[in-house]
Order: sequence, then structure tokens, then C-alpha cells
Amino acid sequence: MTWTHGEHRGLILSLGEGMNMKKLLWLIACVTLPAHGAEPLKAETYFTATLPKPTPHWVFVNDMNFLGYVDGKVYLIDAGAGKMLGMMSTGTYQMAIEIAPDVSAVYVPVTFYSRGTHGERTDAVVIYETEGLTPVAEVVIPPKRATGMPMRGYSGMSDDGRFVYVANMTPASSFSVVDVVARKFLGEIESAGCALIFPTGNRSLASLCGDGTVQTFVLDEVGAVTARAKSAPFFDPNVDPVTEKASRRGNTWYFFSFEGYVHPVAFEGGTANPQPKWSLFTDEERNDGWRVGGSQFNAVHEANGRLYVIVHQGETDSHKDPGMNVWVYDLATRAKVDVIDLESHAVSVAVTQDVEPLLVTNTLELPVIHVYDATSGALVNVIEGGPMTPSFPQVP
Amino acid sequence: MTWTHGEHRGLILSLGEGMNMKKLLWLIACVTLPAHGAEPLKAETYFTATLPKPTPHWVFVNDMNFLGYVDGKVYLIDAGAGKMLGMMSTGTYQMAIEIAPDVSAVYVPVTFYSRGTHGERTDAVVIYETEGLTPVAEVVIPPKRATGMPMRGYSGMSDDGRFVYVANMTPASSFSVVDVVARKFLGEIESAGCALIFPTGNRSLASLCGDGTVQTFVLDEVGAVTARAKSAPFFDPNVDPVTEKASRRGNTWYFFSFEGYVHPVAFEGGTANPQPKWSLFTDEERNDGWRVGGSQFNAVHEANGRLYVIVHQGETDSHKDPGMNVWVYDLATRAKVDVIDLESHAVSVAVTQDVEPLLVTNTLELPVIHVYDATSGALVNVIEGGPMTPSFPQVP
Amino acid sequence: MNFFDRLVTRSARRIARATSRRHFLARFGVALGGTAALPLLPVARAESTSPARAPQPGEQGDPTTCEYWRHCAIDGFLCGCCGGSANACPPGTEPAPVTWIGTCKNPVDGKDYVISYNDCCGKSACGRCLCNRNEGDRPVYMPAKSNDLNWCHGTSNNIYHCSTAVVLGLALDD
Amino acid sequence: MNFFDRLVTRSARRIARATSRRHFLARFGVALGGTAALPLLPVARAESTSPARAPQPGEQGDPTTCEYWRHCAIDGFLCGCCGGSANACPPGTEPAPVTWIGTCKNPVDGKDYVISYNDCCGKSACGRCLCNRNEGDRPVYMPAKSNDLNWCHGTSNNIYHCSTAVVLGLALDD
Repeated sequence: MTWTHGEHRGLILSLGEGMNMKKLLWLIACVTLPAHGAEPLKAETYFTATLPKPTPHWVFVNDMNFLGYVDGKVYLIDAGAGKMLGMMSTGTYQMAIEIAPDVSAVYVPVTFYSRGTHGERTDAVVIYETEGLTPVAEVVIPPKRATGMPMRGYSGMSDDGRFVYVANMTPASSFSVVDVVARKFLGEIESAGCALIFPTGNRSLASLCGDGTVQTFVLDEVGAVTARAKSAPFFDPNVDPVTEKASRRGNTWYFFSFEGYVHPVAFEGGTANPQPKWSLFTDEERNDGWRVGGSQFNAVHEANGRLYVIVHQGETDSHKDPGMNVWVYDLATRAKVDVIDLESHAVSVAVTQDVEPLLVTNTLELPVIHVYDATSGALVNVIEGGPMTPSFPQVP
Repeated sequence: MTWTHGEHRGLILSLGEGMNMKKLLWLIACVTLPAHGAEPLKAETYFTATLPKPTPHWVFVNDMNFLGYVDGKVYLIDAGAGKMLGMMSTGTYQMAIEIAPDVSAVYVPVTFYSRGTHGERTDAVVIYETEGLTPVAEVVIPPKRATGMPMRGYSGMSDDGRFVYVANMTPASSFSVVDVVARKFLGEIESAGCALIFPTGNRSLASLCGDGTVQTFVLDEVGAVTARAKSAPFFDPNVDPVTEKASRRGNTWYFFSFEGYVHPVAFEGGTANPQPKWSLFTDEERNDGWRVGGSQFNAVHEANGRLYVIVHQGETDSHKDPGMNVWVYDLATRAKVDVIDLESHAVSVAVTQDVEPLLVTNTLELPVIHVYDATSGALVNVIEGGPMTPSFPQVP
Repeated sequence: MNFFDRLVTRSARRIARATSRRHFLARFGVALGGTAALPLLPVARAESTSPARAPQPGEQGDPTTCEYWRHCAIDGFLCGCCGGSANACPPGTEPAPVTWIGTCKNPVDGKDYVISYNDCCGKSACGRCLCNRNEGDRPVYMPAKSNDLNWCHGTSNNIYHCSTAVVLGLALDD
Repeated sequence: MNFFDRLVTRSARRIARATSRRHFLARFGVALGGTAALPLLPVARAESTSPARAPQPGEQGDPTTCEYWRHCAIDGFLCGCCGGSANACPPGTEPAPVTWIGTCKNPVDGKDYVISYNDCCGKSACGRCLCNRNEGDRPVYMPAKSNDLNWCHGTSNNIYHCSTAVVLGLALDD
């Protein structure tokens, strides 16, 4: 049997010996006269839906698909409507995505093998057009990208949306720089002793280091390093390390230690200025075992300065445990201003950046996304299915 | 940091600026003197285990990994020991495997895209060396292989282990012939109106057809058709079609109709001789709603002539429903000789071919394999985890 | 033992024992998305001016549930849960031009309609609203009526994402 | 909603509420297999004549359980459930020569040992016995002690299958 079709609107069928047209036809009738009584349903065409315009309630949910990680995915949901809008197939070891400032494109660092799990390895930043959430181009990068438990900092983007940085580990640490506008790999920058990407402007970024500092990099227009520096040590990694999961507001990154201290680091011109640490917990709360923990357990609302932190009661080494509460802080006053009881335990949280913000939470082992009103704490939506092992949500 | 290593037995480390050797060393000590009291544990090497020699209790479990089907897998278990022995990563749309008669190799028809879910498509029969369950070669075939809900008949092998046949659908039906000994694609044979592969000898096979027949093919040594014929119709596909899930004993294939009739078809010299049908169910049982159903719901023990069929009580259209019972028949007398109550519902079953046979069952949505003594019906092992969406087990 | 394992195994065992087989399958049945060899006949051309969109006024039910009447012979992820609808592929996916069909009774008018389950292709499994119902389903050697085949053919690639349920018209013989 | 979905969601919610967070994570915690930058020091050479195999006489417990003492800082599928053992990669997989380490107390002799969690590579996720414990685990910028990194480096490819737990020797500072 062979066939051709025209613009998805019809089909010219030519049957081989094995297919009997009569058998097919008795099954189908395109009725031209209405039957008795009500008008029958009309014949329909089928088509491909178009994505609605981006709204502040768009949330991308990373799904490494842990038990089928060659088949990584990213889900786009409308958190307010509680709907899945679309999906991206993103290949092996999907960690984090970079969303263009105008949300016209999404950049995904990913790994491919020519034969699924063997053959030639290709690492690339794949450029997805947001309109169809489909890959339209790729920029091949050195096959060195770091992978593991997904974290936001495995990649980063310059504030102007031109450079995407991809963390490498071979185990030597470095990062690749891609110009996603020119769709060109610019180069690889060594970052020994430091890991992950924390963008701090249009041509600057920082990386967290095992000696309790951040290393800062300033780049030129072709991605070469023009300045590199180490901050003063601002935490003791052997006593109370900061986790890799941080939040940014303006040009300040907020890091969080295992024991619940906030370490703000302000960046200016690419240079790091660690600020005094402050505690998320009172002594009493700390005595009661309250801790931070999870995956991307913190999020910040840029405009209103609220910090949202998933907390739990636990012991030492519980820094990856999920929590049933989000504690809300005012970054200006450092005061705890609210407590949100979650419907389901969570390891990661994102907050939409509009004036009626929503909290989006997930935990790794459940294919469920929960949406809360960030102001009232009320459960707004539960979106079931989709991401099999959601790692963390990202908002544009 | 850079490093080299020799034969996995040690490591020469050279540190970059960021890594502090002292910090590493204080963590590790290779004690040369025993501590007080008992001898401490010895330092261990690590190595790669070798697969034990094949036993009659080896069972391969196909896992399309439905929610991550780009990352298909096949698990090898020792059903008697209740252990996973190893795994094969098998790429996109893993349907069924072909096991070499001497169990030295496993052949897997599979699809790859150069970029996971896009890019260039390559279909191939991948040759896995059983010793390491690793791919050692591939034979590229036309990118036409039929895929879907996994079924045994999506591929087949000649009795001498030389030819592997792969079902195609574009939607035109055909099959590809691969010489897995010469590791060579031999050609494609058109099979319009018929689907799936039922091998019937060294150079012959059959395909099930929509007109209630089988089409038979006899091939020469280079895979070209030397004889092609249609059997007499032996079932009415519009009244009571046979399912695609069949079992073979000697050169007879046993097909099973939706309503529970067995249609044996004997093959000799590649020619089909349909035998009188017989019923799995008495009139009373049929009135009570007993039906066959599931995925690969039937299996035969070659030596003792027992037929094992998963049954359930259901209505029309329940031909894919799982069952909680296996009914056992003697193919010689057509008598039901035993009923096995399952611990968990099942859609597929395989029976090991030794003198103390084991039944291996699974259902699609649970990552669990159940093993029963085929003679006593006793539950022998429950193997949890591994295949996420096990489709059916296969025995060598 | 993995994390799904423990969860899934135990609860599913309970469910398997507590509910009928049929109910079980209806809720948890698995199988690969759509398909088989059947043309989208010239239906579409008939109404190029104002094509009907699902759901239509003369029907009821939730297209994102397995129980929706059009789904009587579907096997796959419901596109309505994936960013599409009963007759729309999700953004960026490509509808397969041909597919398998079912005949389903619309409970509102009591009429039988031929439903075309065109697959949407080009992205891997949507993962939501897996639905398997087998009314009139036939084996793959009768592809036009078989829901077990992957029908991402005639598309850029054969990567299956979800399945639609498009009204083709009234069934003749009912 | 898919088939795991309904099963997993409901039972996990119950579990989440019924058990402590810690217990929950110990049983269901997720994270990608092993790793980080730490050498397998010359340990192996010391005993080329008769290398010790796990488990050794001076220990107790089941290497295929998350609770096994050596697993105090592991994160991944236990190779002992995948056709390997605590110090053997499953057939056909390739051990990563370097990895991350933990310090775990052997309950039999009360001594602390340095455990090397070498990943086994070349096949995708084993899927069995996922285990995440974080005693002494540190962030990925301290790779030698971080269990969140994929350490399939120095191998033919970086496809992660499972993680071992190899005794390197007594820990000094305990």
C-alpha cells in the first residue's frame, strides 16, 4: 500500500494487493444528509495547535526522566490555568534550560550519542524556538559538559540573552561559552576548583569554589576572559558549606548554608562583594531542627523582594530532604513574614514574577506539580502526570 | 585537575590550582598496621563482573521503557535465583529480541536518531555479545521497521540462527532479512496485507494476514524468496480474529482467537497446514466470561507439551486485559490439566524449557517480574525494579 | 529496588486485587500510542471554510479523560492533556496524516461515529492521560482497526507524542 | 494523567504524610548516580595477589539494601542489584576509575572506613535499588565528597548505570 497526502487535508490512497478498499469503506461514511432529529456532529479536520502568547504564569519544568534519562524532557505549563501547554524533547542528561529574555527561544545544553547510549558523543546547546518548542538549530560544544543530579547552575545565560555558559567537568572544571544569537561556540574557560554558573551581568559570571569563595569572570564580546578574580572567603566549606542552589535578585546572589544561613554576595562590574550572613532560623527554630533542604529549595520574587525557602525538620546530612513548608522572608528586613503549608512534600520551588505570584513546587520522585498562591499560600492547582522525575521549575 | 590511570588499578593524580591535595589526603588513609582488636577490613579493588554461563533459567525481559522509550532496555534475570544478571541498553522502540541458538549473541532490531528524537534515523539489527550484553556490531536495515505496542512477532530468527527477520510498516508491509552470521543486510521482502514474523524453519517463515490466512515464504541462502503462498483461510477476522500473540512447538504455531479458540497451523517445508480449531473453554466457562487476553498471554513448553494461557473473566473487547490465572493445557490431549493462581495480575508469560520449568509473568505498568513453579504453581520469586514497563519475557 | 518500584508495586497490587480487571485496565492500561493504516478520507476538504473543532456542541464529556466517548478505541496519551485537543496536535508536533479508526457511540445523539485517532509526532511521549480502550480493536494484521501500532508515518520522523480523536463522520452500518 | 501518575501520586502522598521526612528520603530519595573528583589511590596495588571482594568477613548486612553500612553517602542504583556487587560492575559495564568518597562506620568493628563509590558506565540506568544517603555529602564544588555528580568520566562514554561501594581503607581521623 502506498499513499501520498497533501497538506494534511486529505489522502490519496493506492492500495497494494493486501489491502481491500471495500473493507475500509464500509467502515467509513461521510454523511452529507443529516440523520433524523438533531444535526449530527460535523466531520472535523485536525491541525497543530499554536502556543498562546507567553504569560507571567508560564513555567518550564525540567524532567531528566531519571529512569529513561536518554529521553529527557522539559514541560511547559500554565501554572495559573493548571494546564500543560507543550513539551520539548531534550535528549540525554537534561539538566537546566536558558530562556531568552523575550521568551522567543529556549536554549538547552544536552548530550547525544549517535546510537542512544553508545557511538559518537555530541554535546550541544540546542536552540528551541519557543513558538513550537521545537529544535531549530544547535551549537556543538566540547563533549565535556558536567552532568549529575540536575541543578540550575549547570548552565547560565548573560543578562542580555546573548551568551549561554555551560559547566564542564572532565573532572577538570571549566565552562563553555556559546553566543546563541550568532549561534556560535566561542570558547572554553578554565575554572579549576570552582563549579557551576552564576551569571552576574551581560559579560560577567561567577562560579562557586571549594575554598569558600566565588571566582568571578569578566568576558569580552567574543567570550574571552578579560578579568578573573577570587572573592574573599565568605563561608567555611568544612564547617558549614553553602549549597549549590541559590537565588538571584538584581545583582545579588543569595547562597544558603547547610545550617540555614543566608550568604548574600553582591556583584558589581563582575566583582564579588560578599555581604554579612544572616540566619533563616532563630536559635529556637534551629534547636527544633529546622533546616533548609531539597533540590532548588529557594526562590526569590524580583519585584517584591520575597524569598521563599522550603524547610523541614531534620538532622545533619538532611540537606537534600524535602519539606512540607515554605517559609517566606522579606529580603529587605530579613524577617520571616509568612509560612506556607504545602499539600505535598517538595524539594524545589519557583515563583512567578508577576504581581500576583504563584509558587510552583515539585519533588523528584512524583510526576506531579503543585501550584500555590504565593501570597495567600492557598493551593491553586495540581498538575498530574507529565514530568516523570521533575527536578525543578524555571520561570522566564 | 588532570589524571591518568592504569588498568583501573590505580591513579596518578596531578592537581590543578583549585584542588588541594592535603584536603584530600586527610580524608583517606591506607592503613598498613591493623588497629586494636579484630583485623580491619581490607582495601578492595573493583572490577567488572563476568556473566555466569547460561542456564535454562535465564530469562530476558523486554522493557520498551514506555515513558522514556528513547531509552529502551532488556533485562537478563535468573528466574530461579530471583536475580538480575545484567542489562542491555537497546535504543528507541525496543520491541523484541532474537537470541542465538547457542546463546552467544542477542540480536536487537532498534531505531536510532542522531539527536535522540530528531536528526537522521538509522534502523539496525544490533548484535550484542551475550558475554557482556554489549553491542559489538550493527547491521543497518531500511528505516522502515514497524513499531508499536511491543509484541514478539515484530521480529523472528531462522531456526539455525543465521537469519533475523524484522517486520516493516510504512504503512506498506514488508520485512527485512539480515544475515547475522555474515552481519549483512540481505534484502526486503514485500508482504502486503500480512504482518509480523512467525519463523517456521531455517529458510522459511509465515506472516498473519487480514483475510484470515497466513502467508508463507521460503527463502534461499541469500535471503531471496523462492516460494510464497497463502494458506487456506482458517479464521474469520471479522467474526473471531486470532491475536498476534502465538506460541510455537516443533513446527506448529498455535494461534488464539479472541473468543478462546486454538488454531494450530502446522508448517512443513514452509507450507502452512491449518489444523482443526479447538476450544480452551467449555461452554460453561465461556458463559462465565472466561477469555484469553493480555500481551504475550500464552507460552508452550517444547518438551512436555504444556500450554500456559493467561485467562480472565471479561467481556467483548477485553482481549488486552490482564488475568489473575494461568490455565495449563496438554497440547496432545487438549485437556486443561491445571490452574495456577497468580500472585499479581499478568499480561505476559514465558516458560523456561528445562525439566523443572518456571513460569515468568509480568504486566506492563508494574516494574515487577513474578516467577512461579510451572508444575506446582507455587510463587518462587518476585523480582522488583528494573524493567519500568516490562512488555514480555523471552527465554533462550 | 527503585523509587517507583516500591510505590507502584505495592499500591498496584492492592488495586489489582480490589478492582475488576476491566476497570483496572481502563485506568492503567498501557500500550503504545496510536495507529494503523487507514486514510483520512476526503472529509477534511468538505469544510475548508469553517472546520469544526472538538468538542462540538452536540456532544458532552471531558476530552481529557479516558472515559470521553470518542476514546472508545484509543491507545495512547490524550493530546488534550498535552497542549493540544481532541483534534489538535500540541504545539510543534506533527499530525500523522493517516491512522487507525474506531467506531464510537455519541451518548448525546445515540449515533455511531467513525473516529480517527491520528497520532502527533516529533516529540517523545507526552506522558499524560495514558488511555487504552479497545472497543472494536483488531490485531495489527488489520491495521486500520488496530490501536497497537505506532502510526507516526508520513511525518518527519516516527517519534510518538500523543493521539487525537477526530470525528470523521457517521458510521454507516449502525 | 498517566498510569504511574495515579498510582505513584496517591500512595506517595500518603507516605509523605505518614512518615518522617528523613525516612521518606532514605527510601525514595532520588538523584543521579554517583560521583566527583577523587582518586582511587594506590590502594588496589597493595593486594594484587588476592584482592578482597565485597562483602568481607568482617562486616554484616545486605549489600543490596540502602541500609548497608557502606552506602552512607551513596547516591545511585546499587550495582549489587544490577548483576554486580559492592565492588563489581555488572557484566559489560565499565568502572569509572575515579569517583567520590564517603566515610562510613562499619557497625561490626566500630571503625570508620573510606568508601569509594565508583560508578559503572556504558549502559543506561539500571533502575533497581535506587539509594540516596548523604552522610558527609558536600556540594559539587567539593567534588571529592559530592554524590550529585555523574562520574562516568575516564570511561568509554558517560552513560551511567549503577554505583559500587568499595572499601578503600580505614579513615584516619576517627
